[in-house]
Amino acid sequence: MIATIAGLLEGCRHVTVGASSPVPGAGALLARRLAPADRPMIVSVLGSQAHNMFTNGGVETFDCAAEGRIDAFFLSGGQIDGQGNINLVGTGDYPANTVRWPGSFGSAFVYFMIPRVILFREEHSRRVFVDKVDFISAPGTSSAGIHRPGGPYALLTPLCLFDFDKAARRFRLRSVHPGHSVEEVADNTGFAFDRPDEVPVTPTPAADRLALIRGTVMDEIAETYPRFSADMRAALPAA
Amino acid sequence: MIATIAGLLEGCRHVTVGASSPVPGAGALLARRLAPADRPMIVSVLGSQAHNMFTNGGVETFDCAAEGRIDAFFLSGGQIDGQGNINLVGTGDYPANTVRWPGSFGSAFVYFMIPRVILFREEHSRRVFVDKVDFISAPGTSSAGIHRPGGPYALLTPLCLFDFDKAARRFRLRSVHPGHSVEEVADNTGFAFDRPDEVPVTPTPAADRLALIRGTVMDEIAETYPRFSADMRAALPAA
Amino acid sequence: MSGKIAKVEALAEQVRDGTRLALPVDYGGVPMALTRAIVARGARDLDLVCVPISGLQADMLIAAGCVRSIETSAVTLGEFGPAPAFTRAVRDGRIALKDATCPAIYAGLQAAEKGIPFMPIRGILESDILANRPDWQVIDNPFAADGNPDPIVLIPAIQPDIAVFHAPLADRDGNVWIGRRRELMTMAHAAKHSLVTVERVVDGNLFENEELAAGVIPTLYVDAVAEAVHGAWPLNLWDRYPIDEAAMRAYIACARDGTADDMRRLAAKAVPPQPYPAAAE
Amino acid sequence: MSGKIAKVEALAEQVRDGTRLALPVDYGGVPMALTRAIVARGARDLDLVCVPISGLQADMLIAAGCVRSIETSAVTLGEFGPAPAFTRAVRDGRIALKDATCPAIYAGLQAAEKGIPFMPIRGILESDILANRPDWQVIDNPFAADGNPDPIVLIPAIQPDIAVFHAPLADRDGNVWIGRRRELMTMAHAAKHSLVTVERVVDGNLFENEELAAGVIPTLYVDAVAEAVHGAWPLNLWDRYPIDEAAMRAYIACARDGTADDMRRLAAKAVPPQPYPAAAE
Repeated sequence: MIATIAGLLEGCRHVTVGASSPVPGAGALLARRLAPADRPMIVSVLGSQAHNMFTNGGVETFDCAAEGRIDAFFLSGGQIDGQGNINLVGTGDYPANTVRWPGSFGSAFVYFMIPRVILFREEHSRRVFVDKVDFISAPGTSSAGIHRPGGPYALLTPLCLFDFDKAARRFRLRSVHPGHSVEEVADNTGFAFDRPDEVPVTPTPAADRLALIRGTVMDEIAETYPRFSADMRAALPAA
Repeated sequence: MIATIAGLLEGCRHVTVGASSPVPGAGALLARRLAPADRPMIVSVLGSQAHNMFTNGGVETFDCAAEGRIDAFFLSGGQIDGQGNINLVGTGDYPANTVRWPGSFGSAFVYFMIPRVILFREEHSRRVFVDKVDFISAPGTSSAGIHRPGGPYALLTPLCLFDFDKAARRFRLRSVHPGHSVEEVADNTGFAFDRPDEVPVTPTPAADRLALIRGTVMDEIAETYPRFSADMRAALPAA
Repeated sequence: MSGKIAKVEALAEQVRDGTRLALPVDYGGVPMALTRAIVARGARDLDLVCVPISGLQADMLIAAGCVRSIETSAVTLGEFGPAPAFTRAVRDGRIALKDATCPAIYAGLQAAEKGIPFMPIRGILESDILANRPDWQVIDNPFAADGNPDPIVLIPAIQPDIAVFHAPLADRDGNVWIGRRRELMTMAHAAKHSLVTVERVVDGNLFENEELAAGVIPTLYVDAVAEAVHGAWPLNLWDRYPIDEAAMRAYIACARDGTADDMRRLAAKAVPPQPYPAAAE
Repeated sequence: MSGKIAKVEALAEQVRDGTRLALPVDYGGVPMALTRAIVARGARDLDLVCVPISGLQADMLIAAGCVRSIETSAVTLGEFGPAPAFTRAVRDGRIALKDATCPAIYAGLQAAEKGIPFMPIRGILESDILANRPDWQVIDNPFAADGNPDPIVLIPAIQPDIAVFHAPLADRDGNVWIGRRRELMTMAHAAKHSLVTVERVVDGNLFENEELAAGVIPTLYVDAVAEAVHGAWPLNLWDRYPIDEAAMRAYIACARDGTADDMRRLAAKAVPPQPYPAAAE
């Protein structure tokens, strides 16, 4: 998963990650490690002090995005639907939601302004991937004439990787992770999506990248996501 | 003159002075010295490092004024007319002015937002005080319905002190400085103004204030306006 | 110079019922000691503005029944899970809710900071956030090329009555050092008054050191400062001291199962442990 | 890390003809060494944006014939009197002039910084500045109470191609320390590119010291940095070294009586004197 994220970030100059998203964070730190010397990548982890070079307060993240200086961002959603709409507020009828989540954070803005918004959810189920979200925190696409340089770019789950087709306003299955099948994806996804006739398997990282993840990247992650990297180290097969 | 300025600033909590206006600066520093302990006065000298507690860059002066946190400011003008309009741009027809001055600075904004804008000009002549200015950098008054918490409060010259009457949109002679006469003021002023039947003489500072000006205030001024305070010391009658 | 240095309780007294109160983000320096004093004082009908999200602070105020309404982009206890009192109050409809998105709250505060009635902002169009905010507006961009309306959202100015936050350092004149946490400065500029707790009040003037001065909120914006060692406890203060996980769990239990009185009691007696727990790892 | 450290001449090469160039206020850190290199390179048709006023820098560029237009709230040499080349060029109509007022220029830059097409601003109504700025607009405040139109001025975004300024310090990664001079940060955020000269480039990273970090413009906004000791000469750099009065008088004589070629020669050979003159008093 971390290697797949790094792949999605290729060519980015500046990637921003929320504080509480360790897997995307690890993917970004790996991508930075792999970035060519003449095109270095900056990774900003919001809320952290070490991995964050913003000096104008919380608003700078959004100004920076609006200036076109952020290439990729990660968003998730309590619900995500087939048009790329995301719901971070709750289910049932608003505002007295039956289930209330924290809130939309910066989604309604970054989803418009950042070119590669990568959606990432660790639960692949019909509960999460619904046909129509109950509340649109941030719309997947916008009507003609609306200023929108950015939007959903991909959706990564434990089962598979989707691309988002802006014109068609639909997701398109790019690959299924090793050990999982297209049927399994279809069974657990509540919205319709396109797929190629032959759906490839998500490539596993080459040995050198794997070593890199388990080595230097792991240390860097530990510094920002101590708990996460400890769990990962435990889960690694004994080297 | 410095004592008169201090008088005009009575009760202010925050006075802002441009870098290149030593007499107003001295007046403000004197007023701060005289401010009662329970109502301390802050004096910000723009462009100086010592007497300036702004930390958000040049824009903060204007934001601060717009928040209603600046009570008094000093403006001058190449031309000032009877309606309180000021011209800092030039004479003749704009933009190829026959005489071009530096420019309007922040006048078109502060003249609206700061309650006590004190106009100050060291040359009292018909060339400066005209009937109608050639270019309105900042209007003396505004039409009804225009948001305007501030405006001209007084006009101080080497000859006299005017108040500005917002309703009448005219200046009103408050007092004439010792050694000068109402006729002299009328002869050298190109715009009509109101006056009381008996025009008092501008009070000279009491001995204690005079001592204060020549003592501690002089040292403070020296730090901000070195050249000005040196000239003043030279001009003082041998103590 | 001025008598701006006061006790935490005195600051809490100034937060009268019905105050529109601006709160900082959890990792930004949250004045929990002052918040407990506000709860202990029994404040009511507070209108909270989270800059731009809140967590423990908003949840405790809600749990103790001090809150009438909340404007926020999110309320969460982060890795400790959802904010129990907030979630329950929203579902029961006990507090008025103004859902926003982070940059919209900054835009509203910056409008108040600049004395303008509104601030334009990109994005947000065709979202249900906008649909549920009758106080926001949409106009066509007057500078757009002909034939293209280019709609844009306008956020009205947000002027809190009082901004409260916690910072490492202040001097006796009331100048407060906030380093890179400029959202605290935006709050202080936008709000009518600011009440600040700090780890330490020092003599001398922070402006004497030009490097420090770059991260200072001048006393001009600060009404009162109170010294409160570990004043953010049980939350962390930047990377200076860590979050107290045990105290957070105790809080969650009380907020989820207890009553407003239970929360007031918890707030009244909660005091940072001595010695302060070292970093979790 | 990145190769952002370069020579002053290399920075000057990047200022191509027709560049919209943002200049800092005289006391804010003016890159005069870079300016002389731009003049020596023979740049033409520059559109200057003074943030919010300029002096020697704009006047020298105008005197050397590099300038097509200038947007400014004022151009003056302060206690050294009026700016000769500016005054003459305006009177002869040789450069296009966009007169503004300081907060309007900040508003335009902050609009570009925030990616919005315009920024509202109070004041300015019924002034001749507004009357001569067809690119500014006035609308009724959409949030005004009924019956009161409450007109307000809208300033379009100002996005300079390049911002140039001088600062005390930068590190090898391109992070630049500007302390309290936040207008330099606004310029750097608003402009597409920033070219910076500094007194000293240091090893290590400015973000390692949290106090310094509060006054740093991150390398994200900085395209290139060049070391130029006394790079602001003959102007002062804050209160670090004073203005060189003799050099200013020599400049004024040349700008007033000389030709563009004279100015180019003056610029080409002018070098800060060794040892640097002590403070005037």
